[in-house]
Amino acid sequence: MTTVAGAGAAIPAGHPRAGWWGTQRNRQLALIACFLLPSLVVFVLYRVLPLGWNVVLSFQAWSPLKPAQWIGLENYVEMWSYDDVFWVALRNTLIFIAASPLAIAAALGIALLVNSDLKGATVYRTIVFLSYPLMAVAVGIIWRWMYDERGGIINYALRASGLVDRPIGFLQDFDWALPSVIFAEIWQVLGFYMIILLTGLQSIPQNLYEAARIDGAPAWARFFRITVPMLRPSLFLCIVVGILNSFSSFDLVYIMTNGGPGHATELLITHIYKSAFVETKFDYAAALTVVQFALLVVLTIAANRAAGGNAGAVERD
Amino acid sequence: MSVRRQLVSRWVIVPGGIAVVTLVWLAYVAAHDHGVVEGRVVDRSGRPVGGASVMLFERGFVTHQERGRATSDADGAFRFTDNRSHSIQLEAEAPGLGRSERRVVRLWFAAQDVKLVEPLRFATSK
Amino acid sequence: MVTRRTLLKTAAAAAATSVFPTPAIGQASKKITFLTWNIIDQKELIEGWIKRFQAARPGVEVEWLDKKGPDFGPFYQTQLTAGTPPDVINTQGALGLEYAAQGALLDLTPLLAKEAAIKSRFDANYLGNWIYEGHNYMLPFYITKTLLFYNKPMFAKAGLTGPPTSFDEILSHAQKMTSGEASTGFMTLNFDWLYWPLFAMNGVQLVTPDLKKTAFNTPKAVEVLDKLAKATQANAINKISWTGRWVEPNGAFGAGNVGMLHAHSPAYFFFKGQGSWVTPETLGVAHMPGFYATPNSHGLGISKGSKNPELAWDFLKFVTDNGQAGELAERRKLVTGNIAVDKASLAKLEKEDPTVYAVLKTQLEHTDKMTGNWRFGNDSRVKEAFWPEVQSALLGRKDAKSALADAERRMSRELARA
Amino acid sequence: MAESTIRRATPLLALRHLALVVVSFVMLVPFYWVLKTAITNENIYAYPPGILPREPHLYNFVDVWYLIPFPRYLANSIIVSTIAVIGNVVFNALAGYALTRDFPGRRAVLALFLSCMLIPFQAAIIPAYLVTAKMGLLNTYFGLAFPLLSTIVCIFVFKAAFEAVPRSLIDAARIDGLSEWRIIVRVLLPLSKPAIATNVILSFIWSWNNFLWPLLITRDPLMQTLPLGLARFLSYMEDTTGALYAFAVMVLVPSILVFLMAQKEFIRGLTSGATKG
Repeated sequence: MTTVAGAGAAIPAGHPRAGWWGTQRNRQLALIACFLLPSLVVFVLYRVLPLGWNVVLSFQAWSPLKPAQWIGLENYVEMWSYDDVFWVALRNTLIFIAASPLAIAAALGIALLVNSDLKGATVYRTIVFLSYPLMAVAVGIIWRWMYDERGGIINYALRASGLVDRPIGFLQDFDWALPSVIFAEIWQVLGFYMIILLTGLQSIPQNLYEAARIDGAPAWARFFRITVPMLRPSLFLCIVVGILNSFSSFDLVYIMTNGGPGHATELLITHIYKSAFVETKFDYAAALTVVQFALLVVLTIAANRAAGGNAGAVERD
Repeated sequence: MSVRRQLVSRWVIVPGGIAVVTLVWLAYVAAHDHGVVEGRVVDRSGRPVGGASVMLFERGFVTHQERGRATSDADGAFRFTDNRSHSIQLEAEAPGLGRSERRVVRLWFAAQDVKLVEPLRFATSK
Repeated sequence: MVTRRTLLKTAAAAAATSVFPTPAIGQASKKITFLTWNIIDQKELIEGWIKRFQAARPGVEVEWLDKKGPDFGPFYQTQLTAGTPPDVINTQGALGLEYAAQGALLDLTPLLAKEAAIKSRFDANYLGNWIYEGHNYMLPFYITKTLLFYNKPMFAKAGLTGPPTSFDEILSHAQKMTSGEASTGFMTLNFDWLYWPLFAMNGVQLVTPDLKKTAFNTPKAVEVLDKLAKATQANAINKISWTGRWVEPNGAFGAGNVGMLHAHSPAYFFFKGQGSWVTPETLGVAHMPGFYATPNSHGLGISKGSKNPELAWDFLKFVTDNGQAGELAERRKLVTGNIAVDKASLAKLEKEDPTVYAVLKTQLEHTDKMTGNWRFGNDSRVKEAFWPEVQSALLGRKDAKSALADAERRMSRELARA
Repeated sequence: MAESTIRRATPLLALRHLALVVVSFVMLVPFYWVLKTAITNENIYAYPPGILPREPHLYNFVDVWYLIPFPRYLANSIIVSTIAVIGNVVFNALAGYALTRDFPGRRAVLALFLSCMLIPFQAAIIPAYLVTAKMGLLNTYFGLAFPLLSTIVCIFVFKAAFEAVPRSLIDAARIDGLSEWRIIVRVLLPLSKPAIATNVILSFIWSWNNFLWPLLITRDPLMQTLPLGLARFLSYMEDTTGALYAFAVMVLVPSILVFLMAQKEFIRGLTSGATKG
């Protein structure tokens, strides 16, 4: 890392030492550094700095206009031993994440189907994708209404078909609320998974399949021996994004239930947001942020391991 | 990629097409947005009502505000020339006849010139 | 790559052009910013005020920003941290007190002391809603408190003669008007303590008068909560009362199959717009038993960080004086807390629109019975500690006893931390 | 052999279509409701729910156009999104390529990127604002686009696509003496059209729908982007008005358009031919 950064600094300066610059390898290193630089700048400014800010803040008592003072682990103690909402939110967040593999599996199925030269594949592809670019606020509103106990189309259909006799208050019921929210979230994000997987499928060289076909490998074998391994990077990406959705679908949850009823749909992110901007406990919210970050890092590392390390990179020769 | 390939690519054609359509539309709008609102006022039995004062309400955000008045001539015709809204309501008022129903008129663009097909009708007659 | 390069150029140009001309916020020496809370529908009115204000004061510039409730906090907090808070702010409910406690607002007490005329403009009880630790931090902009709307035809159908006069009567009335899913007896709004009159009328106190300790965990409170929960199970009180926001209960009442709605005055305009059944003959308007009501008013305050506090104060006086307040009352059909203005507009409405008159009249009666407006500096934290637990009980997830016990534990902690 | 495959193919094909039709239905029902509400004035909480739109009309779209300074917001949104898209395609391709090479600290960079993804913006609001203010980018298009100029997900999309390109191709190119730049432009990108398309689509959507950031850093009404118009439709009448949904649809259309234009790259066969080389 440091060497890269160093090289990165050396290049814009423009006077690299000829000796160092001489070797092919160093020149390549410098180039790589340049390639990484723009992205790094963005991430350092808008991701790393804020993270640092949160880390520092989590050990302080602060609110805008109040001078910050160090209070050690108080915020964390508060979280660990007094804030029962934190534990509920943690549980819900994990459930939320655990649901994403289902969505990814579904998306993979769809991707495989619409990736073939099937008639109307373009239409299906578009339809499945349609929900993703929709503004989360609109999605939240529309689903909240579809789940509605009286006017909701879902209850309407369920009762018309005689499946239930009493309407279900999906978002008012403590047991239904979280699954309902998760389903809506999957509905919106399915198109995203599909497009990522499609990109992956597209980059699998056809000749591999042809070779396998010539060897007379059946379809399922081609799927497990070629498609899945070659798709590892995309699958890994989907898993990570599934982890991300536990906070990137904040708007959806916030609109649909605002964490309620009680705290049945409280996620870490909604808890963070409310602590910071509703209860103006920025310091405490920072501690929550740090904990969520740590949690997600662990999960991502696990996913990385599962994908064979190196972000699921495929080693080929 | 050659410049020509770039030019015929959908990334040029689609935005270009949209731009063209927009321009045509804007031209049409420019030719038809003098804010003229014309119509007639009749009583219950369909006879024209002269001297009725017609109010034009303009849609605010959630309410409607009165923007102007016009008086109908002998054969009940009235004419506004200064409407600037895209969503208006019209209502006529005449001595002895009370108020007509309030007609909602929604336009395709602000200040679109429009002529009421159905005249404003009073519930009573002279 | 031609197009891409040109695009990059134009983008760069666009960025450049938009970097330079924009002045850093608050640099204009005589500029103030007016941040309102979701009143964008009065654009014309407010821009009119600003024009007049500027015309009378050459060289003065007023910038108007409007944010919707959920966006207000993030925006204002960010501006505070950056040291560029909007000079004059308009907040709803107890938020003003929290900003005051946070040290964000200017203490208006000395200014009001200097100008008795200004202070005497306002209904003392409403002005008092923004007294934090003995100091005034906000002036009324427009005011609301809860009241009881009821559906006369449904009352008649259930053989009920008039509005309920006691808590138990609310429940029995509700029960009488409830038939399965077809109709519900009672609904209330639940945000910002708006449901609190239901507890207040039973003599339940949330906290001790010094705001230091909880006082609500009593057998009576348990009983009340339990009754409400049971009534909710029986659908006499619709669940939406405890889960809905502003639109659902009002929309439901507008649909015409809810007997009673406990909501604040603006609700009238909402459900009127939704429900064709609402006429002076069919809509009943009353006080809650014991005349209890929870205010949810809009106040105007000045940020301590203001670069031009005197100008901001000047603007505050301008906005709340009879001229401007009168226009607002006229256009939004509301009461402003400005005694003279409200008197005049009510007199006018009595002839023009009897129903609105009846609704708004309640807002100025029994203002000494306002409840749910404790002068907390950490209102939203207390709310977060209290409401979810009570909500769980109301929806039958927890029994009333343990819910109140948990609420007490969490709320005591917040009170202790404050 | 040939005919046997055909005989097996037909029921299979029907099954595929069936599956896709079911999925499409689930995807379309909520969508239908957005559209239906957008072309009527029905209160969505009215009971019982009407399946078909009652007296549909398109005037809600006209209202949207005039109730917010739509053309101006649209222009702003387009400029900001264009900046973001360009930034993403260029920077992500470079970074993605760099990550396919091995260099000291590669794992560290990889870890950094991955962890950067895991920081919610809601928790970054205040520092992000302060940084942008320091750079004097408040109220500017560039400031609006900056946080989205490069996105990690898309970097990994490129990385994955580049890794799928046979090493032999790249080595061959190197032996021909192509510089790294040329290898990316001449060899890798042409083989990674789907990745480019994905970058364009996703980065466009993300910056197009971005709400919280513009809300915070634009004070000047003339610098606001489309999503900020949202609050106006949510004001007072909340979500019971058709105009809100008309607005959502109008904001949606450009994203769909971009998707439709870009998805040509997802049609099997365009890239596979080349990879045989």
